[in-house]
Amino acid sequence: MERIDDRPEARLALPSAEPIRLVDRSGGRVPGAPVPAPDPQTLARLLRAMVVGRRFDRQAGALARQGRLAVYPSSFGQEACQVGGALALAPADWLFPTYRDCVSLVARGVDPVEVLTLLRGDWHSGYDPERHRCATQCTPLATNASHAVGLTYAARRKGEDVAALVLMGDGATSEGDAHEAYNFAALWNAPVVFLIQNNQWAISVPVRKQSAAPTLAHKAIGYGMPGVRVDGNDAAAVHAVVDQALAEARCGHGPTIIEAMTYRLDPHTNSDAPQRYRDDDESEPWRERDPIDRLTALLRAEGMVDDAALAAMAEEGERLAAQVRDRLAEDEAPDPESLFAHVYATVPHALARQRATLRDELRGEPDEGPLGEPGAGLPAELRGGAHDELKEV
Amino acid sequence: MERIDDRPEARLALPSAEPIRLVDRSGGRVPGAPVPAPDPQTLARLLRAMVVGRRFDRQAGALARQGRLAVYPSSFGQEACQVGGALALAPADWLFPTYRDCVSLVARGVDPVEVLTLLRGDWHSGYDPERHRCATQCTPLATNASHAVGLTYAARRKGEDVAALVLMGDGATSEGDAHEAYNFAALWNAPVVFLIQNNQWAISVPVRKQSAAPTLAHKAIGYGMPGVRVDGNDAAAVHAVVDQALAEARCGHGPTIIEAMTYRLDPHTNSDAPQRYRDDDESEPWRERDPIDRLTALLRAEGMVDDAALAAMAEEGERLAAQVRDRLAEDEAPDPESLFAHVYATVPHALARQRATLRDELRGEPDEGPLGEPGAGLPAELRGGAHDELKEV
Amino acid sequence: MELSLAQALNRALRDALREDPDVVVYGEDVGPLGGVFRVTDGLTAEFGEERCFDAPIAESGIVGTAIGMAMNGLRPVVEMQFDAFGYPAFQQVVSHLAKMRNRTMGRLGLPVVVRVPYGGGIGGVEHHSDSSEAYYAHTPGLTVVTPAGPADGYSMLRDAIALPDPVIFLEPKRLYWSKAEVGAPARTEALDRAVVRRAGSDVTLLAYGPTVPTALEAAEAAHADGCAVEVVDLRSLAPFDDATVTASVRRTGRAVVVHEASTFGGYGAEVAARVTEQCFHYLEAPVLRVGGFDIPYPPPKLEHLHLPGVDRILDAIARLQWESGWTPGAAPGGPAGAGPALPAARSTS
Amino acid sequence: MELSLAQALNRALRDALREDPDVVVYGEDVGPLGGVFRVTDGLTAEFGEERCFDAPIAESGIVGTAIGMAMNGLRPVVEMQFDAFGYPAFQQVVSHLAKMRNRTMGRLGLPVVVRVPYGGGIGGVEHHSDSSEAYYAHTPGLTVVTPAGPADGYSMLRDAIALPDPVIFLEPKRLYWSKAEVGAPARTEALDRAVVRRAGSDVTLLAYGPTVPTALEAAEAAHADGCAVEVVDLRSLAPFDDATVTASVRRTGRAVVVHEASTFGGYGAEVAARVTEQCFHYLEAPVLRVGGFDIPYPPPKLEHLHLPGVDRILDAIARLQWESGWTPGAAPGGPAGAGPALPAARSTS
Ligand SMILES: Cc1ncc(C[n+]2csc(CCOP(=O)(O)OP(=O)(O)O)c2C)c(N)n1
Ligand SMILES: Cc1ncc(C[n+]2csc(CCOP(=O)(O)OP(=O)(O)O)c2C)c(N)n1
Ligand SMILES: [Mg+2]
Ligand SMILES: [Mg+2]
Repeated sequence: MERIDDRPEARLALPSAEPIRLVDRSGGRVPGAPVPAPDPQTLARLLRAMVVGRRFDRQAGALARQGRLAVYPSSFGQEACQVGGALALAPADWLFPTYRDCVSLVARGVDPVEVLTLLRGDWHSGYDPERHRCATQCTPLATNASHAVGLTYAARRKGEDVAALVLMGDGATSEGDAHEAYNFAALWNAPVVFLIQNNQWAISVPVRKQSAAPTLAHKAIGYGMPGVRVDGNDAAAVHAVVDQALAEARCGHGPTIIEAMTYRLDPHTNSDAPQRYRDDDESEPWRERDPIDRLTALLRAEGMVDDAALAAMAEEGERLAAQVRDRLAEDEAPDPESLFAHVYATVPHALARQRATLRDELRGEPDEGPLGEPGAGLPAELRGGAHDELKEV
Repeated sequence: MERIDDRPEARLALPSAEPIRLVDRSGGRVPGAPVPAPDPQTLARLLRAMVVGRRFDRQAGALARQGRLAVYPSSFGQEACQVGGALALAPADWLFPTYRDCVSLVARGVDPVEVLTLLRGDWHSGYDPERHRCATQCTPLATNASHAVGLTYAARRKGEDVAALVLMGDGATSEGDAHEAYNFAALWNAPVVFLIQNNQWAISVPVRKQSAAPTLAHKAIGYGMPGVRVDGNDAAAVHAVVDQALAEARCGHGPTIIEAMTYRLDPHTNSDAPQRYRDDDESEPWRERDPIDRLTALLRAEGMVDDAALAAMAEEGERLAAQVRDRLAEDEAPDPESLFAHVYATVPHALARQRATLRDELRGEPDEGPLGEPGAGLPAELRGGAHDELKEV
Repeated sequence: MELSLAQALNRALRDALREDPDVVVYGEDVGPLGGVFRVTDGLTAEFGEERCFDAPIAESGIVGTAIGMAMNGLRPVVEMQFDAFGYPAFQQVVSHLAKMRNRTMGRLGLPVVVRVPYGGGIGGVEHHSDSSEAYYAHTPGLTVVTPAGPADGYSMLRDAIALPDPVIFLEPKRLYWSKAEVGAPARTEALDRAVVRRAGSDVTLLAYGPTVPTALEAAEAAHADGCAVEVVDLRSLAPFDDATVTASVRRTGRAVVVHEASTFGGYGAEVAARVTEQCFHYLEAPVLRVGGFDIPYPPPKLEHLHLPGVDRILDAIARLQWESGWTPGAAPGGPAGAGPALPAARSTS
Repeated sequence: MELSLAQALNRALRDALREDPDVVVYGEDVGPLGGVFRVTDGLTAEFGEERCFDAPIAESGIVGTAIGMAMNGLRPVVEMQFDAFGYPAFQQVVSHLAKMRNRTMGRLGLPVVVRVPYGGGIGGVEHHSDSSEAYYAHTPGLTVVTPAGPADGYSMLRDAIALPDPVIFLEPKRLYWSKAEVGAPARTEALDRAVVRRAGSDVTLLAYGPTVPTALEAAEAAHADGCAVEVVDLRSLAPFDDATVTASVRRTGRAVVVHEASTFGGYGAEVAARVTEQCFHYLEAPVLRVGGFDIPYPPPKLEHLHLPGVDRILDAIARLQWESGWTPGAAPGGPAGAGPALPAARSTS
């Protein structure tokens, strides 16, 4: 794999510590930004997706507190990243989300109930990755980053115009897998954008304990790719920066690392205890930087949304939340036999035998061939007489 | 672990692609270098260690070709790195070498025959790491880098003034373990210097297939530590740069990544076939940059060595080579029982039993308790009747 | 005092930190948070950031730095947050931690303890319920132990920290909250011994970690049916305590190994194979294994189907070929003379 | 044609690359060098850098990118240069490669082949001779296979590449240079079958990969002593071919498993445990295991002491309690009626 390096040298300069911002905290436009602002329709779409996404997030949090989800890692406060990133993708592009990124999946159009399959404890993933061009939500930190590189490599081999957006946390950047993926991406000139949601915390550990670099965007330098810092509570800026990076990637200029400065307002998950490691004071300033308020202010000020439009968005959020509540109330237990169906493309004899054991147990029938039985795992052709023979000897 | 960050910001600038050089190819001093040149005695010591080191290396290569070593990875042409690095260490400091770094161990004063224990196939390592303050030669790439960070952490905890020099190859920088170690070092402000010997090749893979970064020294930026590039065939420069980085590290300014530009003149090991992947032409210019010739020229020109001194160095190399030849000729086989002696601090019953089996086999005696026997692994208190009982039932 | 397993482990760390200045505790979120299971609760507050601290999220680096610390006299105790998150450190564990003493001819021993919360039953989503003991137990140079209750939790962790060799210390997640009397600082049995938890003459259940309480429950249920079940808590997976186990199985003539991990190539295979080697002519039936299915660990709503429970253990006992020549056991603790009611009661064939 | 194992594997890759444009081959030094064992020799020259190329030295990234490629329709075949250097990829293998199909309810299968040169006997220094099969075989979702000669090398690698699931393809290093007739592109037995390499009625040797030739040698030596040894080449370690193995052991009544890896918790434990479960009442003696010692792989000068050789196998056969009730076998291929000369000859007790 030779790298086709036609990237302008300027893209490899030290990133600025000052994040790119398009909209200021009171909703005013920031002049002189290095990326063009999204058009009004896109801004409205961003707002809508944030409003709906937050409502979804609040609903999921409530369900977790009620014990109807096994666990829920909220992205409350990070909606600009979730939505700004997901909406910058073209339909053929792929999204690689983590456990934290339910809202980005909802924004990408995945059925919210299918998004919750993992966290509800029904199965490890609920949606069809190929249909939605969304990889499964990834828990082992930073491990999905190389998947994105491989996937886009395959796309290029097949002549498809596909880019990928990898979502990762600040903490995940410490993993060896992040390094290896960044390096592969740069070497293969892969059309992959790595969006680091620097929400300041990795569970209980602040980002200054993850890295001594001036910014996480500085990491890009070591791979020969551009690093950019963006205001992660400014949906317009996140969208614009991701959009530009995707465009660069698509035309052969290679990958980019984007560090989005944001904040995890909620606990790590509903079972976390943040009072043990951070003061409430710390979050206050971040509440004032609310991404929804900010974009609302801009769109209102510029006459791009009115009360009716805002009410419609809120309404859509309520509908979605109600739908999630209702559909989750129908608590169908997952099919026990699915445990064995997908381990391999075809079910090996030994697994079929274990499935039969479980089937018998569930029917309350005598346990004729359980795990560990003499004969367990025996292929069909031998199974007939095995048990009797053993008895008779 | 909070980081005590009193490092001057300037140290975190982009490294220059032009390597630091103190001595030019014809042995002239390079003016205006950012590090002071080593004093004359040190220069003479460097030359002596390179001359002796190369003789050792040539001898080891010959032994490998004769089949008297299992394998030998030569550092021919890399003597300036091997020696410049090792001699910059204080007695209490630790060296963390790889399989490639035999010459650095010899320069550090380890018995050359003990250095060859690994490659001779006698044992996995032959010298006492604590006595020599040299870790075992490390084969799994980049894995020893975090050991150095931990070791110096322990030293600081005990109030000891200890720094460490980690040797690694250009290829090793692609491993996740390199990333994690750099990051730990920077976060813990560890007194560790990472000396990357960029010898242009990782077995058959050129460095441009390992990294798309402008230089490997650029990697430092992503960890918030300084990165420096040095002429790896200029022993004076390597020594000076490592020495300075160690001094910075010692006074709390944290770790440094140094990329030394050099070249692997020999095959990867004696069993490699470089004609498959590189032209001989490529190495020619590097032969002209020979580190020994260059330093010799300087020292001669400045009257710091004369023919007699040079002859003495060559003589010392010959003596060492002869000693290595002679001592390796005494081919005592390693003690088979050592296989079991050091797996744990005390030998567990089951292993003692396996040792007894081997002992019996070697004595040519009937195999009374071999591996996998009924009763194998049985503790002494049960062993008495076990065998008979089994027979009689 | 009565403590939960998590509290007993916390107490062990606390006492070790107090008594030995060379002990350091670190890992992901083990500082102010006290670890996701609170095993390191309060340690940073009591001993300071120098003795108990948060590491960046880099498991290989965590084990690698611990190796370096141990090379230079410290006794690091590191935590892998969940067992599946120990895999990134696999190379450091297998190629260095396990081998350093051997490589250096005994010159550099590595007294490192790697704490690994393992197993399921806590409703965790994927990667939070693996049982990785077989990977570690197969690796020469590692000592692999697992307590099944608070008293052993305290004692075994203290012993593990004191050991001059690396220890993989497996903590059964679902027992973290189970409480029992802990006689700290007094110790229970030696780190390398298996312990008979319940005596019985008819069959031996071999269990460890999370399955010990389940095995004891099964024994109680079998007792009601007139079958005297002996339960051995293996405790030390590597090295294996052949003496205790072999003595038990030779006495009962029947054995079942119980663990959570997938059965195929699991630790139970080693137990079954070596018990059979050593007790062949005492065995009335093959040593059976009751383990997890050979599938990735299931999602929370299905995990109860995967985990070996009392019924599956009783079923296995029932299949131990009692028909031919069974005579009621008369061992101490076992009900004598009642006959094998259990198999008859549970089998319709 | 006669090919070495390395050449047969090379031929398999070549044919796969030719026939299926979705196959890609990459790894460390597999490009112009052709791999350190020359298994990929000439592939870059023939198929170009797009089909066979060098990766940076990052095993986790290699497996991770292969996962991504397979998610999008390619069939990557990646090489871990030596088995111990596969450990950095352990998390990608165990937590993703093995689980993706299951996680996605069958929607995303990963047809990735991870080639792992394994085992010792080549005079390699530390980390170059590990046998890591037990780690992989215990991981549900992986198919783990190993050829013991060139014909199977070709056939099994072709089948592995064609399989819709991830395969850990273990290549016995010390057999790379062994030659035999290869009928490529014709295939040998199916990928998931064990094969009886030599018929015999007295005892079954269960071997795989590097120990198959050793087992056959031992069988030949035993034959001279009048003992008819059946040799089964397991080939597929996961899934396990119970049918073939059980049939053999039920016939012979005695079995020995032979592998290079450390015995404790090794793959042989699974074989012994399941064969015992399925053949208990046919067994005259416990299934014995002849494996490596429970030590880190030795340095070159001592490895011959560690590797299971003919004598150690014969010794194990001799311990299979022939005294009580042994009758000469009369199975096809076995010498009939000669009686157990072997045990007597080898045992002084
Ligand atoms: C390899 C690995 N190690 C540890 C964990 C446990 N863990 C889950 S989330 C988390 C913190 C991640 O922080 P960050 O990357 O900043 O993402 P955030 O949760 O803030 O979105 C940790 C340590 C894991 N999932 N994977
Ligand atoms: C983890 C790991 N992967 C692969 C290898 C196999 N290997 C040994 S040396 C080598 C090349 C290393 O190149 P570099 O780091 O540049 O060092 P050099 O040999 O040039 O000194 C490789 C791939 C290894 N030793 N360790
Ligand atoms: Mg975070
Ligand atoms: Mg190199």
